[in-house]
Amino acid sequence: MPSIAKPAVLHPSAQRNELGLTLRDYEGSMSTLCAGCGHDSVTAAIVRALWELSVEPHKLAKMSGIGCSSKTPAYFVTGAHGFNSAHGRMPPIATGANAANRELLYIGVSGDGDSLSIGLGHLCHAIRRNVRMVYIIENNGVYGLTKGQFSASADVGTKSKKGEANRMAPIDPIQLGLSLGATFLARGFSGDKEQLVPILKAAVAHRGFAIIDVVSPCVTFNDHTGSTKSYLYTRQHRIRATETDYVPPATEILTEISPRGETAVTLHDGSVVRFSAVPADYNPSDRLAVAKFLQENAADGRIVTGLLYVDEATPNIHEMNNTPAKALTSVPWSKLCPGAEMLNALQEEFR
Amino acid sequence: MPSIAKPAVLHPSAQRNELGLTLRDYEGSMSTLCAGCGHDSVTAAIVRALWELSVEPHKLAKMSGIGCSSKTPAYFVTGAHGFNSAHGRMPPIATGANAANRELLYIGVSGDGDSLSIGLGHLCHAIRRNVRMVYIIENNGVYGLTKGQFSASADVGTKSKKGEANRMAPIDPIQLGLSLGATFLARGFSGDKEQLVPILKAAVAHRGFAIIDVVSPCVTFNDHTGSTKSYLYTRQHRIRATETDYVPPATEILTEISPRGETAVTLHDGSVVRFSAVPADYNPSDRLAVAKFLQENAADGRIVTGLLYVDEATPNIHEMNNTPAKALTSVPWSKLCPGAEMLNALQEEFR
Amino acid sequence: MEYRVSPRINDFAVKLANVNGTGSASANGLIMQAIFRMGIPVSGKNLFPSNIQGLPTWYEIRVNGDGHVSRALDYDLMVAMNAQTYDRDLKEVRSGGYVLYDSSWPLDDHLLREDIHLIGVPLARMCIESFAEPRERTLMKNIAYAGAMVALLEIDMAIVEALIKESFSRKPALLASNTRALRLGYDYAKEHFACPLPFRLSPMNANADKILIDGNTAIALGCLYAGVTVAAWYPITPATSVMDGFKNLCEKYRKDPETGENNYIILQAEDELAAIGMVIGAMWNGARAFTSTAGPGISLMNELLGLAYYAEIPVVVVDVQRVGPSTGMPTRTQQSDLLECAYASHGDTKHILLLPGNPAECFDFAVKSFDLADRFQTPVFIVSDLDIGMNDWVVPKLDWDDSYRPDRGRVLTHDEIEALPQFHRFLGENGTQIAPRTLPGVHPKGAYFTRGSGHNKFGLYTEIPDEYQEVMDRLLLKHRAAASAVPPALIEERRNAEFGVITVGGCDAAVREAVENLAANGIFADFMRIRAFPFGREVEQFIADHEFCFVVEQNRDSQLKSMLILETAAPKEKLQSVLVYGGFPLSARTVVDEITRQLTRVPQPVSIRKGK
Amino acid sequence: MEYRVSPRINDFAVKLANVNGTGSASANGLIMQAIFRMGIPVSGKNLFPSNIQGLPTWYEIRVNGDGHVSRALDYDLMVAMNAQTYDRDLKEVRSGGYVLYDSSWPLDDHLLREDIHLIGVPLARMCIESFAEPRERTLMKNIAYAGAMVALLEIDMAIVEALIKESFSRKPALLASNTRALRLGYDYAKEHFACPLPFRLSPMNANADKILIDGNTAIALGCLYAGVTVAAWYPITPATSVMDGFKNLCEKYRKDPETGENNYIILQAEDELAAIGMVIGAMWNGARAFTSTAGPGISLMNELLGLAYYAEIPVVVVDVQRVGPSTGMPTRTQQSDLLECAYASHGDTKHILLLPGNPAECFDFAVKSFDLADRFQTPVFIVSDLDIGMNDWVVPKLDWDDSYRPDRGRVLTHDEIEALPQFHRFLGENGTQIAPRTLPGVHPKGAYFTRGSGHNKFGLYTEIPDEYQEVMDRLLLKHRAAASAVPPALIEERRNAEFGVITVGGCDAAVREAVENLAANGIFADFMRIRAFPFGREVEQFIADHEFCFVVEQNRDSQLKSMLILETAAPKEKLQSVLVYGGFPLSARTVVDEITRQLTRVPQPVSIRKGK
Ligand SMILES: Cc1ncc(C[n+]2csc(CCOP(=O)(O)OP(=O)(O)O)c2C)c(N)n1
Ligand SMILES: Cc1ncc(C[n+]2csc(CCOP(=O)(O)OP(=O)(O)O)c2C)c(N)n1
Ligand code: SF4
Ligand code: SF4
Ligand SMILES: [Mg+2]
Ligand SMILES: [Mg+2]
Repeated sequence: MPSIAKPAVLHPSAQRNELGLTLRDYEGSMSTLCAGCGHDSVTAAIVRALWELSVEPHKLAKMSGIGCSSKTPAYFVTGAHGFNSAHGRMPPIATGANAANRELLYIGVSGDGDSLSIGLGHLCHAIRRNVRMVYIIENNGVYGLTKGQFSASADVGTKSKKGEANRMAPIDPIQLGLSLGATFLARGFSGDKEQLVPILKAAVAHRGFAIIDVVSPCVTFNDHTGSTKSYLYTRQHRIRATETDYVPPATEILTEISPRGETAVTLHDGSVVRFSAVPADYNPSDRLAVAKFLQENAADGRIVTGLLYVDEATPNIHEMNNTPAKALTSVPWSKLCPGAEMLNALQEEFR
Repeated sequence: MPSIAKPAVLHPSAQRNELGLTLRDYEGSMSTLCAGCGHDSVTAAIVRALWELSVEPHKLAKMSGIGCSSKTPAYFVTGAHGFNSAHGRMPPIATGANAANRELLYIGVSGDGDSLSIGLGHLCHAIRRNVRMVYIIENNGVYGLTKGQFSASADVGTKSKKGEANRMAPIDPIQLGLSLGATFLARGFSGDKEQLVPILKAAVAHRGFAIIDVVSPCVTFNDHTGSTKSYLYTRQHRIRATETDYVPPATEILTEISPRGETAVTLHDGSVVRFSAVPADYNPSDRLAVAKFLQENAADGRIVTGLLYVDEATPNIHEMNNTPAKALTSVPWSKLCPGAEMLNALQEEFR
Repeated sequence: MEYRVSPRINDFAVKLANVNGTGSASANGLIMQAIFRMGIPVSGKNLFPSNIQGLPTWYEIRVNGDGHVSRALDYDLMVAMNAQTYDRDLKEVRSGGYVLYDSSWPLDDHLLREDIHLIGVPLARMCIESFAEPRERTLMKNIAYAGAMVALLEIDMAIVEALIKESFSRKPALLASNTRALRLGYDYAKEHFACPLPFRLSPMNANADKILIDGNTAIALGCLYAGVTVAAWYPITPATSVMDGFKNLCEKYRKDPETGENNYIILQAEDELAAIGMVIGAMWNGARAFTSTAGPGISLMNELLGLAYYAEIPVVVVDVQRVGPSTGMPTRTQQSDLLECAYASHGDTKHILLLPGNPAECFDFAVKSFDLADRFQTPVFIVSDLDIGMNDWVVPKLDWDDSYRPDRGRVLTHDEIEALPQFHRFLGENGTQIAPRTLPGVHPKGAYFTRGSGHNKFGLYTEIPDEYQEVMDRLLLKHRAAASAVPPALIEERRNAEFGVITVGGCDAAVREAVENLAANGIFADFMRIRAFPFGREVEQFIADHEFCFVVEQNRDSQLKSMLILETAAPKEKLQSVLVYGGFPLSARTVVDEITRQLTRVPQPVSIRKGK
Repeated sequence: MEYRVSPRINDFAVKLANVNGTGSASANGLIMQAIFRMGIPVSGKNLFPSNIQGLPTWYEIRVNGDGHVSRALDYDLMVAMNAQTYDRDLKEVRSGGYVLYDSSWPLDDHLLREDIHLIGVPLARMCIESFAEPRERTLMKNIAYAGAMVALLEIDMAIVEALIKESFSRKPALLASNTRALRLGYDYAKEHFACPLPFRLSPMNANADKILIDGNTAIALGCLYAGVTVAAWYPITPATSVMDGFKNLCEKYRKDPETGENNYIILQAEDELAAIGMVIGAMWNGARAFTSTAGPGISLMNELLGLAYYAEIPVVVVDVQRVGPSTGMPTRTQQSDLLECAYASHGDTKHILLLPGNPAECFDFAVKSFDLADRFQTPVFIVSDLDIGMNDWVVPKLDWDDSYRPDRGRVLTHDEIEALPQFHRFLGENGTQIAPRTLPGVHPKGAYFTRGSGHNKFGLYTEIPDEYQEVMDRLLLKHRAAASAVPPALIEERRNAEFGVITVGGCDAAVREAVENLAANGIFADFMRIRAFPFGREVEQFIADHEFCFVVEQNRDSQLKSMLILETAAPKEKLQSVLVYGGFPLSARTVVDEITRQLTRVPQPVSIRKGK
């Protein structure tokens, strides 16, 4: 999490978004990750997506645990609030934050160690609560920051730098999410920003917990031959199962939906996710079919990427708890404290 | 965990097993659970299965966490070692115990609170390690011992005693297990000992981590109308998807396998699990098909019981770690300590 | 040895021995509440097992006109409803005392004692005759013995009937059967025994401005009034009823009357690590939030408590202490998490503790805890115990000042941030050790990066020794500054006091009574109950003013004494321990005995242990 | 102020400023090792960031013929390889000192200091000319500056070349390029500068029976020799290399030569809660098992440590302390987990701590920890720190007595159980506080039920006060009994000592040196290093024998002093703190300064803090 001031050179493309901000306004301090680390590319995609969505920087809360991946919130949107918490504990902290103030946008960035080992229980329960947030797992199959141990997402047979093979079954956050009733599941590849940006945008618009598992190679500890999370291996084995396009609410009517028989899912705020180039009769709302598709591909050694599953019907944490549309932090004192008279009255019960 | 001495009345059926022991020898101290609690029926099934298998009592290690369910190891096989540990932490403790001494039989009894909330991460990782043990979840949809809060297995819409409805998606240990590569998955019902006993026996024979999710109603806090984990609801909605029959190794050759085109799975010790009355082309070794079957039934509100999935190919914790066939605790000192000469020699590296 | 001379009116103790899960709790509570309504000082202690149904459970009622109601050690009347424990129970009856038992079955000869009186009431038989349903027959036995007690002790029947009516106002069938059962017992007693017994009740007016409340409910009420909107927890005895209480209150008082929406959210977390995480997240965002737990939960929260301490995030944790270590005895009381809470987490940490001694303070301290957490931007523990938390205590009616507004501490407003050239998170302000904070979303210039890793006063990551130490040193000064903001110790001095007696939490009533009893025997001591950590000057002064002090606490390792030694200038030789940690609420007699015993020797710092 | 008069031979300090992830570590280690092989007392301290690549990192080498090698605070030679930190680095050069820098680019004028000498070596340029691969060019710069140092300091070239040969014996290409790079730097220095510098090395014979080893490796070795078969861990700095080391050793020495099977199992757990759980399970079953972690891990293990304490299960936990609280500074050193470890978990608990002061003790104490854990059936912590754990120290060669057999404590054999009428788990034996245990599977009569809930001495569940207290009291006595079994404090007395200096862990070298320097200035003090908790009689005696003592430790809250106050009879007024907790290894000068400063005032218990 060291942060080093960035030289104040203006970004070449000083194009401005709706808020009049440039891409540069969505950047953070200079990355201290290894040159070539996949995580930096994910950062770039996040910067781009938030800029395109014209998110107000200070209305953004960047949450993370501990790890190289969890350092990345320092590297985007300096003007946002950040919380680099403790290893594996980001889901509950984000849940509490969201419970208190639903009016912020929450983006969590975690690693496969952070989310699938020490934080696994929390992740599963955040899924069940359908906490409205974007939850990115920068998945490199190893613990980067502690120097290259296998993580729980390491595939059977993948080799460590020293040549040791992993033998335990990997945890695939997408398959796990499907089994737990997750409402938004996507997989990206840090090497493919084009695919990732619209997924990020759709995730921001999603009404609940949006998991984006991004294969994000660790150049220092897991980018060698024999690794199934290397750049090369990922490029060779991945398939872009779905292509998506995020259509913001305002433009909705103007945009022609499914010109070529594409699937489209309308999000709760009226924005639309258009799926194109999907496999024949792929239905991103059919949990069973998606599971089957994933497992078949996994069995064949293919890494499926794309926005894979969307369920906009399940209520989110606030809907389940019947809270007001505004932040609980904005409820006025008069509604919070029942006052002296009431205290007096209610004590009749205690006599 | 209070234990009360049992009156020393002889069990009516004093039939003896291979070790010359009666069923009574497999019982424990008198249960202190509520009269009618499902957990006591599970206890009875365990007693029966272990007796039938002629397990040597003191070669059995009974492991548990904390909860009403976790008290039950006190109620079977007094002559076995028991470890009633801490809430949610039984999987790692059992893993360590098993690592040290693979020659004991490990039976873990846990609750849905213990396993699916506080201990969820551990459970998932014990699955990945394929620790050889029987892992029973006495699933009642509530926290019994702390008086009736919803657990993570509570179904959407199920009602608490006070009438409150649960809104979060349930965790189904079987579906979860399938997504994590679990190697033995079964569901039972405490009200059906006949189905449970052979499943328990097969689980004991399984080479890895055998999960048995047993719907085990809590008569005190979750047996009312509106609950989907009541005796009545379970009786009305469950289907015995598979019937199994456990055939011990010795009898293998004598037994005619699949007389009516039944499926059979041979376990690593030569024993056989015969599946009968299964749905057409149900294949208990086909992860995908089983997942599909479960999800379809769940969608239709059916509770599928039976031995559902078996994978005898995946290596267990010891096989993955290339340990000897005997307990690590039995490795002689001469093999453990490299000795003074070696210490002298190896210190050349430190010069 | 006897410390009180018993007048026969309003001065006796009753113990009720039951089987748990059989519905005795409501009958016992009924008696207790009726005595309370008669205006008589009373206490009720529930000694229950960690089990749902079928094991022995006891309820103890002590009545004392002078207000001395700490736990008694022997009993004037034993209501022996559990054949399994007759043996133990009958031993605890004082010589000359009475036993009320179910005479549907004969008593074993070996149980008979020459020096006690038996009152046999055929409860089971009467209930079988009067009620049809098996469950009803069991339940009504309890009300029937309550009826007998009404007659034997001269409890005001009108009050008892009114209470039953209140309970079953909407269930006429139950009302009828309860009333019938009550009469069954009452009539039988009247008919067969000389009523009342030689000890009995007589109405007083001691409870006019009092209520009967348990500490957990009072904490819940405090949280409601303090403006909590987010609560996160994981069920655990004996803290569960804090959140149950909070939920009930929210359902009544926090549903928006206009919209029907909930102006609160209660999250049942997956474990205690998550619960504290949720509170951290919520309070980071500016909500008032809390979690309630017991010892095992505190252990699990250790890591995140260090995060909150170091990242300066307000947090409120309610710890209702039970008997440790490990699972220990979850339904028994101790004060044995003091050290764990005060120094929770690895590295150098010190936390603020509030230590209520009764349910009234539970309410006040709950409100106070949020003000302190917000003001000092740090975790604040309300360290209660099972005796306070789960037993009903008679306390003064709770008060509320409508002019109260939360002290949110230095939270910069939009305009304040706007006016700043630049915001730096960890700069102490105006010579105080408190660094103003901003809340997410309020103002673009207020954004900063919260982290548990090394940071300097500007909030930037650092690994530079001086920068790191600078922040840590401010945290220490901040903690010290809290000493004058926390509730001061409660001190009661008396003429000619020769030494001091210091205590904490649920020991309050017993130690106070003990000090009075000692005085009655000509041994004069001053009394101090510690109510918070860090300790205020008055704590130091009290110890300085006395040649030596006893420290009475319910744990093995002298945890309060240890903190006094470490965190005041007091020479440790001046403090002597009285330790009672078997798990039952403290009784005055134990304290008197121990102090007397230690006084007969040269005062020296020896720890004395006692089994009850 | 200057505490040492510098002879120019074998008495100087070098600091190397690098960028991490660029391969400097091996070059720096090479220099250090070469000096060691020259028979000269030397230390190397790695000050690295919590980062993988690109941030500043430093390595400090101190050479001192008298064996005083605690961290220096200013340097005779600065090898300034990181332009980003030139500023800071050049400030740390002592007046008259030297700076070796990469003169491929000119130095900024503002960096120049009148009082220091510049040695520009065009490292980058030379490497670009000599090597083709970009990665090789970067790596070889390091070896090139090492070459220059060989010339400047008169390091024995033959030794350096031998070391390179050993490293690359199986990689001839690398051997060639390393040798080439070494020569590049060497030749350039020889050609352009007066070699050697006014301070330089000269072979000695101080290291004949010494080795160069870090504490983590030594602990791993101890675990191997103690017969560990099960290890469980979760990666965390600075403890990771304990398990890496253990794994390497197991691969070499624990693969069964006949079967090829592993006579060990190492479990990378999902978190620290699981890691300690696995150790508990394994040791319950009779294996020797351990886990290694740092502060955050200890926090997470709190609950299960209480279980092990109360259920009396042996456990060994290695805590390599880093800077807390929270994530803190993971790559910096402190002793700030002492209280957390000693009293880990809720309820009343006390644990055994072993506190090594150097890698040799790490080895011994690792072995000892298992004997103690097994004997006392309780958690034992090896509380090391980053300075000891991750830096190479020169220590006496490790010794092994082949007659050593594990002390498994009172574990009943099959025949012993057979001979018993009945086995009861928690009965203290023969007047000791130790209750014999059985292992699962050994004998039918040995079966019992292990639980963290209330139990009596027979191992049965209980909620009865006396029964509960009886077991808890035995646990306390058992803990006290360990005082005479743990390693005693190390005491060094000198004539005319006026006071004592007490310290712990990695402070050892600096405090020892400080005490000698003080003596050289006519201030005489006795030295005691605490090596374990519970404290032995000698600790108490040492304090009693001195009018007052300084307690030197690396934490803010005087954790060791607090334990001494609580756990000995020593009056607290006698102990004065010297606290240094910025995260760098301690230097003797800081200690001398602080003690001198405090001595000039009336001795009183004031805590003094220092930033470096
Ligand atoms: C409680 C705790 N245990 C261990 C660590 C050490 N630790 C820091 S990061 C990390 C793993 C990071 O892996 P991952 O989440 O995959 O992130 P990556 O570095 O690979 O991006 C670990 C184990 C810690 N910080 N806290
Ligand atoms: C760390 C910790 N937190 C909370 C508890 C309290 N507790 C005891 S049992 C239990 C839940 C038990 O539920 P489950 O596992 O479903 O068992 P059941 O009683 O329903 O059989 C809880 C929360 C505890 N013992 N330890
Ligand atoms: S170690 Fe791996 S994950 Fe960490 S910054 Fe370097 S490349 Fe990225
Ligand atoms: S409370 Fe429920 S789970 Fe517990 S013993 Fe009673 S019926 Fe069984
Ligand atoms: Mg990773
Ligand atoms: Mg349950």
